[in-house]
Order: sequence, then C-alpha cells, then structure tokens
Amino acid sequence: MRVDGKGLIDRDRAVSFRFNDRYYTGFAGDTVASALLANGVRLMGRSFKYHRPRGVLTAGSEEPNALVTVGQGAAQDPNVRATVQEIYRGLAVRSQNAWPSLRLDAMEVNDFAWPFLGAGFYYKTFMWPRAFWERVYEPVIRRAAGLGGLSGRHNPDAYEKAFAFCDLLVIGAGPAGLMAALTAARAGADVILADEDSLMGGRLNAETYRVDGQAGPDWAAEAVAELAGLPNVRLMPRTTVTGAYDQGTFGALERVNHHTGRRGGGAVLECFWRIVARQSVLAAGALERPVAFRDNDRPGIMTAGAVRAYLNRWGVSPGARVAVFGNNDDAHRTAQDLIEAGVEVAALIDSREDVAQSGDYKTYAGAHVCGSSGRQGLRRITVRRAGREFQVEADCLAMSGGWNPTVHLTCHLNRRPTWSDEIQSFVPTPGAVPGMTAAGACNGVFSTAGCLKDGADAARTALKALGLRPRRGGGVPDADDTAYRLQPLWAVPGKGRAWLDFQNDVTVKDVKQAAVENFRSVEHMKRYTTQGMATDQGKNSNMAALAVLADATGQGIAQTGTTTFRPPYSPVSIAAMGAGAQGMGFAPRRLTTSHATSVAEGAPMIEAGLWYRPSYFPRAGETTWRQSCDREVGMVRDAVGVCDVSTLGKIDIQGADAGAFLDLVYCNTFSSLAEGRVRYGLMLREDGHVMDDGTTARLGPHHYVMTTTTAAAGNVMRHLDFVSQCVAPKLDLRFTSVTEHWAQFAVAGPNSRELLNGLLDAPIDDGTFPFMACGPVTVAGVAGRLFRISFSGEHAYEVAVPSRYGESLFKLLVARAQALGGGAYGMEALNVLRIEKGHITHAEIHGRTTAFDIGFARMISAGKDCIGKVMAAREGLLDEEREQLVGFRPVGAVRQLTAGAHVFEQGAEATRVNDQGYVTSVAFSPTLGHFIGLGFVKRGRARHGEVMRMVDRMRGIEAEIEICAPVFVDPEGGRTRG
Amino acid sequence: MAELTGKTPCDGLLPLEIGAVTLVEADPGRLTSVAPYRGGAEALGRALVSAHGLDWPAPNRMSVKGAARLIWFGRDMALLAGPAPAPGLAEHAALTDQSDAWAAVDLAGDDAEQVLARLVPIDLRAAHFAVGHTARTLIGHMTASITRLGPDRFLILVFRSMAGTLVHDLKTALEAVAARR
Amino acid sequence: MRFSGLRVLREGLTGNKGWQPHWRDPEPKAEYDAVIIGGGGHGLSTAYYLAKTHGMTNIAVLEKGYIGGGNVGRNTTIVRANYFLQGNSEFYSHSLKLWEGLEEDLNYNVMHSQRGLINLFHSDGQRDAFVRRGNAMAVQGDDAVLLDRAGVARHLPYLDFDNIRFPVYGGLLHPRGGTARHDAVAWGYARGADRRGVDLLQNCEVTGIDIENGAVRGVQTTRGAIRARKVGIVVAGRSGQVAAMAGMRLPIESHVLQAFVTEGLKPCIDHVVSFGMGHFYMSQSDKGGLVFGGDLDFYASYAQRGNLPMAEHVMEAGMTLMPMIGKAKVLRSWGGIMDMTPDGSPIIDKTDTGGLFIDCGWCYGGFKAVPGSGFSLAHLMATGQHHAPAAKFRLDRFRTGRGLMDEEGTGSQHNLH
Amino acid sequence: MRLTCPICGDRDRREFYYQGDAVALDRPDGGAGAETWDGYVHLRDNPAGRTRDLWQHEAGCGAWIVVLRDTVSHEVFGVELAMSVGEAGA
Repeated sequence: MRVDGKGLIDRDRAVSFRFNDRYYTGFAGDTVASALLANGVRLMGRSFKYHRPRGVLTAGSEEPNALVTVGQGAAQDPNVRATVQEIYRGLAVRSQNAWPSLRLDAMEVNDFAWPFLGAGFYYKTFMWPRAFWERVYEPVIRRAAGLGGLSGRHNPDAYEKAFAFCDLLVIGAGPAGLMAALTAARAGADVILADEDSLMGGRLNAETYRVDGQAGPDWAAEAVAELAGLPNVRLMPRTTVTGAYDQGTFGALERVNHHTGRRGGGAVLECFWRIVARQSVLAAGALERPVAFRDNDRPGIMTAGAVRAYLNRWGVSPGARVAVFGNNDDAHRTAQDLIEAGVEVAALIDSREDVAQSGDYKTYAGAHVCGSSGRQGLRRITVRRAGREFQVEADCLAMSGGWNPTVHLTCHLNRRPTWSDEIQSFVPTPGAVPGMTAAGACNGVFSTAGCLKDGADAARTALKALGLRPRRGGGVPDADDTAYRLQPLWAVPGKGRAWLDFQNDVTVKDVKQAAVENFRSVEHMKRYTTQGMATDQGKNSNMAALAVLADATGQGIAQTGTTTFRPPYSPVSIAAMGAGAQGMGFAPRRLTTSHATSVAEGAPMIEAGLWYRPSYFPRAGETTWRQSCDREVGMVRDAVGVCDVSTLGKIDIQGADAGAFLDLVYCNTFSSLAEGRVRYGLMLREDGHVMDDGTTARLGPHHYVMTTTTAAAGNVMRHLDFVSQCVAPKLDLRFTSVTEHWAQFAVAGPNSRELLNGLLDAPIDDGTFPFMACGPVTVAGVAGRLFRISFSGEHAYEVAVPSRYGESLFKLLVARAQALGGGAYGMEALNVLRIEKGHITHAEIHGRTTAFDIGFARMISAGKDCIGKVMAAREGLLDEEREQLVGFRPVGAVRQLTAGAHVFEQGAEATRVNDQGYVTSVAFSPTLGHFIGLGFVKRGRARHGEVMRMVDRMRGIEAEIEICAPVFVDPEGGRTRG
Repeated sequence: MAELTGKTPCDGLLPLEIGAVTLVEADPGRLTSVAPYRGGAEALGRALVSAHGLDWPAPNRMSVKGAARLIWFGRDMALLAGPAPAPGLAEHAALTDQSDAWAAVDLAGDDAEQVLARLVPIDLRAAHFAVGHTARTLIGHMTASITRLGPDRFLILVFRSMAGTLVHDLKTALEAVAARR
Repeated sequence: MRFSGLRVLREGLTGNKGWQPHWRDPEPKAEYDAVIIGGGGHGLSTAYYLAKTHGMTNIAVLEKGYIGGGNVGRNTTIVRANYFLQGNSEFYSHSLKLWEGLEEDLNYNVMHSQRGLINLFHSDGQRDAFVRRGNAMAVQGDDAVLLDRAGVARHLPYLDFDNIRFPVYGGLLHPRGGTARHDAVAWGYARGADRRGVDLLQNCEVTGIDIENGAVRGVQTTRGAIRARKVGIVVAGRSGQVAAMAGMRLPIESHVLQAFVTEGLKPCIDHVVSFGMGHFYMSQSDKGGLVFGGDLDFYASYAQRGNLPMAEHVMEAGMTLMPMIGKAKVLRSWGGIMDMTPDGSPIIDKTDTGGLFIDCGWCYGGFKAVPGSGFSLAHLMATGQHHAPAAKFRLDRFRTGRGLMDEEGTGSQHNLH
Repeated sequence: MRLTCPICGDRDRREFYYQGDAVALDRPDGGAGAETWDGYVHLRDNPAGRTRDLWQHEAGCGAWIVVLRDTVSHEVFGVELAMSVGEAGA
C-alpha cells in the first residue's frame, strides 16, 4: 500500500492502466510493479518449469519473476519487466505463462510432479518410441515452455540505430557515476552519461542517505541539473549499455517511447546506439542476492533493497507486516526505513550472532528463515533459532544475502572477475576492458562516501589517460561511510526445495544432484540444471549456486570460478539491433536510368545483385512470359533489340603500365591489343579457378576500359585494388569505376547498325567499325562511346552516354527499334540469346570451374605470368575426368530440359556414384524450336553425340539428351561479324 | 537530329523539409576524379594551383577556390568539382569524368548532425569534423563522400543508382529526429 | 546405470538419491593404445566408436578444459545432410543416419528433432542451384523437396512475402533436417565412452607431441607424459597450434562465428529457416529461445566473441525476412572458433607422422558431423584405411587440386566459405 | 572493433574488408614450385596471438593495409599501407 510522504512519484498526476482484466491507478513515476504493489497486488507471474505463483523479487531490470506482456495485436511486447515498465495512460499489460488464468494455472500440476522433473530428467527419458519425440514429447514440452509470446505478425513499430562518440562514457548514474561525470565534465572532457533508469541517481533515489547534508535524491537531481547545463555532456537516461566491444566500442539500448503511448509519425520505440569512447567508467552498481531457504519464492518475498526502493522511491510498502532476513547490516537499515515510514516490522532475523538491537522491533540474532507458507502470497515464515523453529506472521519478507558488484561489462572481452573474500563476491579485474575503470558498488565499494570518492578517482584516471587535468578543488561531498559487514549465507540448510534460479526453477537440490552426477565444472552444472540461463542470466542466483556447487564439490568458490558474462547485459530486441532493415532497407536498391521507363512499359523488375533489371517487356495479347521472351529473341535475331546493360561493371584504367597490369590480371594478353579495339578477357583467381569474364577496350595508348559481369563487379574492383597495391605496387597506373557515369545499351540484331546510324552524327560501316571495334561517337549530339561487341551472337553494339541522358537515349533507341520491327528486350531474352550462342555466365563460372573446364585453357598465355596461372596447372585441375562444359539437346519423348538436373548414362541408375554431371542453364530456343541447355559432364568434350539421361527429381522430369557442342546458333560467327 | 534530354539523379525525389532540416539536390558542377601517376603528385600540385588555383587537398580535406572545389576522394585521389579540368593535368594524373556517376545532396539545418549520426559511423560533430573536412565513409549501407560545407551544412555523394535509397534513408532519419524535438 | 522413464520414476519416489556420475574422472595412465586430443563432440564420438565399433577400450580423451566446452557447446544445433558435392554428400548422409539412431545407441536423449530445414532462394539462378543440390541429395538417397513461393508460405506463413528487399522465390525443404540439444550430444558420447572404459581426462592440456623417427610415441600434458602409438588431433579451431607441435602447418585459418539466443517465447518457429541472401538462419529451441546466427565476423580470431557489425547484420537479415521476430529480445550472444579451410570442407586423414591422425577443418558445419566424423576417424585410426564416406577428406587435395569440395564456389580464401 | 587507417584515421570495423594473412603480399614467382605455391595460397601459421593480416579500407579510401593484431585479445599494435610495404620490399 502507499505510504504517505514518501517517494519521488508525482502524486498530483494519477495514471490508470490495465493489468490482466482489471484497471488500476498509480502515479506518474510509478512502474507497473510499484503501482501493483501499491494496489495490494502481489501475484504477478508464474515460473518457467513448475508454474509456481510468483511476485516481484527485485525493483530493477534483473527481475526474474514479474515478466508481463505489454499491449496486444501485432505490437504486443512479451517478457517486459514489470519493475522497469513505467506506467502511462492507456498502458495495458498481461501476465504470461499461465492458463487459463494467473491465479488458476493448469500447468501448476508440474509443481506436484517435481520429484520426477529434477535436474536433467529429460536427458534420461522420452526416448521410446523414437518417432514419439517429434510427434508427442517435443510438442508438449514446447507448449509448456517459453514465457511470453510473439504476435506472429509483422512488427508495426519504428526502431532506429545511431552512432555517438565521446572522450568518456560513464555507465550508471548512481553516486559513483554522477561524481565521475561531474569530475570529468568540469575538466572539459566530452562526456556521455548513460543510465538504464528513467530517473538518474541510482540507489540515492532508493535509500535515505544524505549527501552534503541534502537528501540523496535532491543532491542527485542537482548533479544531473549541473551536467545537463554543460555543453560537453550528453545525458542518456533509459539507456542500458548492453555490451563492451573492441577498441572502446559499446552497444547501448535507449528505450525512447516505452514510457509513452507515442507510436508512428517518426517516433521510434527504441534506439540502438553504437557508442565509441576513448575512456569509460563503469559505475553500474551492485545487485542484491536472495537467500536460498525452503519455499523462498512466494509472492511477497523479495530482496531488502527492493523493499527499500519501493518504500523510498515509490512510496509503497510491499506489505502491511514486513519481516526482514539478512546476513548484513542492510537488513537493519531496511527495518529502520520501514519503522520510520510507519510500517509494521514483524521481525528482524539476522544470521549473525553478534548483532545489537537496531530499532524498535523484534530482533532474532543467529537465526534463519527456514520456510514459508501462503501459496499465492506470503502469510507466514518459519524461523529457526538455536535448533528451535517457530512461525512469524508476515505478508512480506525482505531478504538480503549481501551484494554482488555488477561486473558484467568488464567480462565482455573474456576476462574473468576476481574473487573478494571481504565482500564474498567477484569484483572487476583491472584492465579487463582496455580504457575502462570500475567505480563504486560495481567495484566492491559499497558506502555512499566510498562510491562518491571512487567515482571521482575513476574520472581522474580517465582524465589522465585523455591528457586532461581535473579542475582544482571540487572535493568529494560528505556522505555515510559505514563499513559493509556480512557473514556469508547462501542457503539455509533444511528439507524441501530452496530456490536459486527463480525463473528456471533451479533449486539447491538440483545443483547438488548435478554435482553427484559429475557435472562439477561450473559450466557443466549451469548447462545441466539451466541455472543462470533464464532472462536474468543468473544475476540473482549465480553466486549462491556457485557457493552451493563449491560446497558440494569441496572446492572454494574462487576455485570453482564463474560462468562467462556475455553481451547483452540486459536483453535487446532484434528490431532495435536490426533497425532500418525491415522491408526494403536491408540493402541499397540500385536503379538504372531506364528503370522508370521499363516499369512504365509493364516490365516485371527482378533483382540482379543490388540492381533491378527488366525481366521482359510484355505486349498486348501476350499472356505468358514465354510469349514475350520468344518474341524478344526473334526481334534480336531478325530485326533489332535494345537492352540496358549499364549494370555491368565498367572500370576506367589509365597509365603507362595499364597494359602490363591487364596482362597480370587477365589470363590472356591485353598489352598487344590495338587502340580502338576490344578483346574478350578471362580473369582467374589465384587458386586457378575462373573469377570473371568480360570485354576490355583500348581507348588510347595508356587508356583502357574494362567491363565485368554485373554479379562480380564489386569483387573484381576489389581484386584489381589488391593486385595493384599488394601484388604489383610498382606498376604505374590508376583506375576507377565508371559504372555509374555511363548508361550503356546493347543494340543487337541485323538492323542494329541502321538504327544507330540514324542517331550517330557520323554514320559507321564495317570499314570504320568492324567487329570488336570501339571508339568515341556523338549520339544525338551527345559525346558517347560505341563498342561493337555481341553477347547475343548477332551483329551488335553497345552504345554509352553519360547517365543523365540514359533515360532519354533508351526511349529513343526503343522507339527507333520499334520502327525497325524490334524493340526492348529483357533478361529472359538476353539469357536465351546467350545460351543459343553458348556464352557463359556465373551459372557456368560458378567458382568451381577452371579455364580448362570451359574449354578456354588455351587462353592462358604461355608467354607471361598471370594471377592464377600456376595453380591452374595443378594436376587435379587438368584431369580429363573433370566435368567439362557441353551443350545439351533433347532427343527423347520428353522435350523439356531443366537447370539443376543431373546427368547419367542411359540405363545407369540415378545414384551419386553414377552421376556424370549436371545442367547449369536451359532455355527454349525459339530460333531452333526446342529446348537447349548448357552444363558440365565428365570428359564432356570427348562425348559429343552421346545420348544420356537428364534426371530432375526435384521437378519430376527425366529426359533423354544428347551431348553437343555448347554453341547452338551460328557457331562460325558469321552473323556477329557480318 | 534528335536531341537527348538530361535528368538529374534525384529528379522527382527532392527537395524535402522536415523538422529543422532541409534536404535538396546539389549541383556540384562537372566532376572529375584526379589520380596522380607514380611520382606525379608534386607536378600535379603545381599544375592545379596554376590552372585552377586549388591546392592538392590533404587526406580528409577539401580545397576551395571560388566555385571550384577539390575534394579529397580516397587514396591519392581527389574529385575536382566545378570546372572542366585543365588539359595539362592529364600529364601528371589519370583524369576521369565522373559528372554523372554521383547523386549529390545538400543537407542543412540545426539537426543535420543528429540526422547523420543515425547513418554515418564517424564522428561528424563540428569539433572533430569542421567546415572543409571531408570523408569517404558509409551512409547506411552505401559508400559515400561526406563534406562539411558550413556550420550545419553537409554535401553528401553516393552512387547515382542509389539516389532513391539515399533519400529514403535520410528521410527516415529526418522524421525520427524531428519526432524527438 | 541405464536411463529410462521408469528409472526417473523410481528415483523420484526414492528422493533421487540413486543417481550416479555420468562419467568418471580417472587419473591418467602412463600409456594408452590411443589418445584423442580434444574432448569436444568429435573427439568424444571418436573415442566412443573406437571403443564400441573397434573394441579399443584402452584409450583416453585429453581435454584442456571441461568436456564439451568447445564448439559442441556453443553452436546453433543444426543437424542436416543437404550438401551437393561428392565427398560431402555421402559423408553427411552417413552422419545423419547415425544421428537417427543416436538416442537408442547412447541411451541418452539428445533431443534430436527432425523438424525440417528450409533453405530459401531469391532468384531463378538460386532456384536452379538449389534444384541441383536437391537432386544431389536425392541421388544420394536423402530427402529434399522443392517448394515454390506458395509452398514456403504454407510452412512459414510469418515470412514477409510482400515487402522484402530480396523476395522469396521458393525454398528447398529437407524434412529430415533439424536440431539437437548440443550439450547432450557431448555428454551422451562422453557417458557412452566412459561406460566402455575410455578415460576422459579433463583439465589435461597437451603441451607437446613426442615423435621418434617419423612415428608418434606419445604426448606431453599438464598432467604428465602419456605414451601412445596412435594419436588423433581433434581440436577444431585449435588445430593450428596442436599440429604445430608435430611440425605441421595446416591449410586452416581460425575465425569467429557469432550466435545468438533470445528470451524464451511460446512456440512460433517450427522449422530451421535459412535465408541465403542474408546469411541468416534461425530455429526455436524446445525451451522457447530463438537460436540464430549468420556469417563469420570475417577476421581471424580465437576470442570466442564477436563484434557489432556482424551482429547487427544478422539482426537486419532477420528483420527483413521475418519482421514478426522484432520484439524477441536477444538474451545472449557468443562466438565459436571455426577452423576454416580453403574449400570450406573438412579433413580426416593420416599425417606424414606415423600414427598421428588429424580431424579438422569443419568450418561452421561441425556439429551435425559429430557422429560421422567420430565414426570415420575411429575407422581410420583403428584400421589404417579411410572410411568410404569420408575418403575424400584428404589433406593433400589443396596442393594437387584433386577432389576440392568448394560448395560455396568462393575459392581458396579461408573466410569466404 | 576499430582500426586506424593510415590515411583516414580511426574507423569502425564495418568500413573494412578482411582478406587474411599478410602472406598474400609475398607472391612467389611462377617457377617457385608446388610446395611454395601451396604454402602461399593455402597453408597458414594461424597464430593464437600476434598476427599480421591484410585488410582493405573498402568503404573508405580504398587502401589495402597491413594490420599487426592479436587474434586472442583483438588488440591492434600497428597499421601500415600495403602499398608502402610492397614498395619497400622486392
């Protein structure tokens, strides 16, 4: 219930929200947890395995029990910590993992079957009969498991990512973090202060400490105000630094609008930050550990720190009659805070013998809580003292087993933390993260005064590394400096189940059994029992589990060691880290200058790498792509076709050694190429396989322009950079991509020259422009380039103009082509044309083929070195048994060929050992009136004329095929040259 | 004789004004990449000064003379923006016309830095990236050239074919930043 | 002790007091007939099959840390046999058959779940390549089904089919593909080997390999010298260092591969889904976490952790393919050390040193190979003959160019496979 | 992870392409023999510790760089231009 006069909430602003089927009212500044507690709601969730009733254990992001689902419909957000979710008008949250209701959960039967569901039970059963695993056991297990659910619909909310840079990143805005930020900022450092909470101040907002004579929260507010006023400081509240990465890079999740109902209109829900910091101060505080005792998991049993937080920050008492149990002085402060707030303290149970009465409440020294009752909410606890057990009525138990420094980020680069006997926990190992200094509670310093001083010192260390001077004066404010005294207490001995990992339902028994079964390494114990694998990643339970394991194995905790902390510190939504990619944002879209025109023509656009290219240009009356494709092929063979080939890579190469360079990167020779001429080139990888092919034109004595395939343009550019900078750095040449500068169009077919001559200022003929000629031309008044090359096998050209004129030239070319009985053609026709002509693409040069395989071995010039030459000569790559490029044509009843089919000898069974090869490309050739194909067959070149069997099990097609030469149309090349 | 009509890369995509930021297509004029041959750097430098009054820019810097800009553009390479390159330069360097290869946009306004912080993995705050500074880096998933032209004004170049993606990415960032105001 | 539902019942009724260690922690003997260096999945299964199939029980597995602590304990648990090049094809086919009998064989529930694996394709060219793969699987005797777009939508209705950068053209379904509980596989083999007398020596790091006139004689370890005439190096990412002890330089570069798991969620993904264009794959564990990963970080590393650019790329791929996972929250990320070879395929072979064998180069495909790799290495170590399904995993194929198995077709750059 | 490009300065790893061991700089000549070429193209020292590898600042200035790095800690000790290494060498 609410406690008057306490808390940092705004009591003038009531906020109503929904939990399951009821509306509740809280105040601005409340979390779902604090508001529900204020309304007397203790039961907030169910555990993972036994579906035990659970309430809040903590008041922070480490909460393992009070997980809820926020919202509904496509936007529903599962596994949200009720202890972190701020309430706002219209907020609706639901409990999870309970059916039919939170109070009455059918799966609670598991809790009565617990003796059979202990550590690792599933490894020992569910094995018979075999088929039952997928059909019976697994579906049942899956349905029972899991916490909240996804909506199953596309994420409707906006997320973003951003980069930030600073001299110093301070992680955590408690006393240590605030002091570090103040010290560094006053010295002129460029500071980012990030804190996962909505209100900066850390424990100062949850305790009753005074700083510099002020109330803790007031001092914190003033510090934050000062920082907010400095130009060199960036405050990032509601921002969890989730991971430490190499060279001062940090990941951080900012919850931008989870505390508002604001969606859409550019408003993002979360922002994932990549923060680059030259130095960092980790001031992440500490996490209180529960104590394991029988039935220590009832709603109403929580950490003492959480009780004080609810009381002091939110003005809520989690119970009317609160008992306190601990092994350190915080138990006493908790009781004192409660009394001071007018809450009844049922009893103070301190496991230590030597403790004085600390206030006006019943104190049991040298005593333990060894049990509890109250299925859906705590009713009473059992206390054991001097061998005697008795019961104490209480609806809330505050327990404190001591504190664990939040060392997580210091372990993200794989360094282990160091055991401290003094605080019975692990502390950061200095230097574990280069440039990071830990300060305050996360460094094992627990008093407020100690935290303030440690924060200031850490900032000074950072400033020194940054070459900055701390400002004179500015001492550390006075504050409480009581020493932290505790006596280790991990698990209270006794019968029954004592919980360690609340969410995963791992008990002391489970850990002991794991040790008995020889899962004695901490990693084995974790993996066998699932201890520490819940959503809190063991923040609340790992230490106690370690201690229990250490006890069971007879090793010390330090020897036992910890499991590894890995990013993220607290869970990060995939939508945040993947922001921007949903829909089209995953990769850039590259559009040619003819894109809009092609779309307007009704051409379906298909992805080609990052580019989009037209598949075909349908005309009235054409109902299938094949009709359009066949017509376009016919146009090119009989009249003229126009195709945008701008997506091919174009690389402008200049310099005295340009020819020598090309001789090195191509297996054939280019230094001997005449000016104004074009040559086909084959490029190998250093391992002797084909990398890419294309044509390269010599425009001047020291000037070439290379073309690459669309697919390999990027790789080839990188390869050329590699060769020129790493392999042949002394060659004098420079090159740069001109792919984007030139819009280039293939004009192919018998009428291609006629078409072009209608546009060129100076008409061309075979004399001025023979096959494989190139040169500058003026196209409709614009300076461009013309290449007489042919991928289709027809008399063809490629004409290039600066991209600004691309769309205009494409329209003009298509119009002229149509006037000459042709028109635009797309990728489908382009593919048919090249297969008819036997031109290869990356379907054939797929990375496993050599020049030998495709019949181009002779292109590897004997007279010079080239990349890949030596490795291409390996015995295994010149074996006649290798699969060699061939053509296929149907000769049986089944006329269809399919790419991806495998090839077998007639009569041979279609098995792996009989496999003779495969089909890479097929097309229906309108020119020939039947299907044709390219592919690879063992000893293929020697098997032309052999009839074999094509088997495509995937498509259910088998066909008799004849192996033939991989050129189907105009093998002599008369059409190309004529 | 048919005439060809030119079209700019961001034709139909810009301008945009969202929140405190404007995004318009820039016209940097003629673009020529200038890449000195081995040992040609010094002579090239002299030729540039005499021909265009421009100093060869240090890495990550731009030199300006009137309407002419020489923007550092990568390893031993600069982009001459504005004038046509003096013919003499070709002796010392590979000159390549890039006029139509790049989409150029001008991002200006109080929040311009905030917008770019959502897309660019380098520190673009004025203290570290002053007027006249330039960088080859990423914007979203695209390689880009980014230059600070003024206190809150940037010139951004990406491949022409990616103009649509550039505008989309910047628009999304503009809206997100505006929504935080 | 034999495991069974009945045993669980009996123990439950008697206070679970009767459970025994799954394996012993023996002291090292001075000599064994054979030692396996590396107590990961492959090392443990090698020991198991040496004992079970070849009756070699006087053997030891030497593990520098705890057994199952390497890649077998930090992978994305995918089990499949969907390769298309000869050599890989028959090997993974054999391995999958072993998987299918593993629970009975080991008397250990490794939760092998044949829920079906779907490789998506995003262009006509990719379809043809997957058809070729599917046909290779079919002629090997494994199962593959070609799905068109509608077929994919029936299995994976939650994918974004309408607004996605690389549209889904279809997929290749491998019904027998699936997942298994990775730790349990290591533990099951460990227990099985231990029960047959194999000594599992944990915290026993090999510091040297003793070689006399070209033949191996034993190893030096942090727990003393151990003599053995047969030594198998089965240390995945650490192969380079251990092989160096025998003076070998390997065709291997070790890289980090990251993986991720989300908080537990109610069932939402029933298959293993693989998104080729984004190098992204995902399945849901029985506990409810979405288990997923992507490509290498691409730089050589032994750090067992990665960096943000690849992590972000993986999440971005997930968001473009299946935006319904946006509100799933990543709970943990980790990295494994991948022993990458120049063709992306593994090595199981003798070495130039007599009695010294090596099993490495599993890149990031090692988990599904655990049974097959152990079986084949055991066969090689026990008989001196290459086991037929693994006969093409030769060490010298790179030098000779004979029998390269470059499934990706990316060539000899180690990190591109 | 961040690398300092000798030309552009300190940059995020996402701007760089990784090739592999800097052995790639020492291309043997044609007659060097099968073993040498096998060593160049395939075999690697693959150290767990200090290594010297080859990257390209692909999304930046385009320079290929040689990075001295620790493969266990990811600490970077130094970066130089591959071009200058090559010119200094043979």
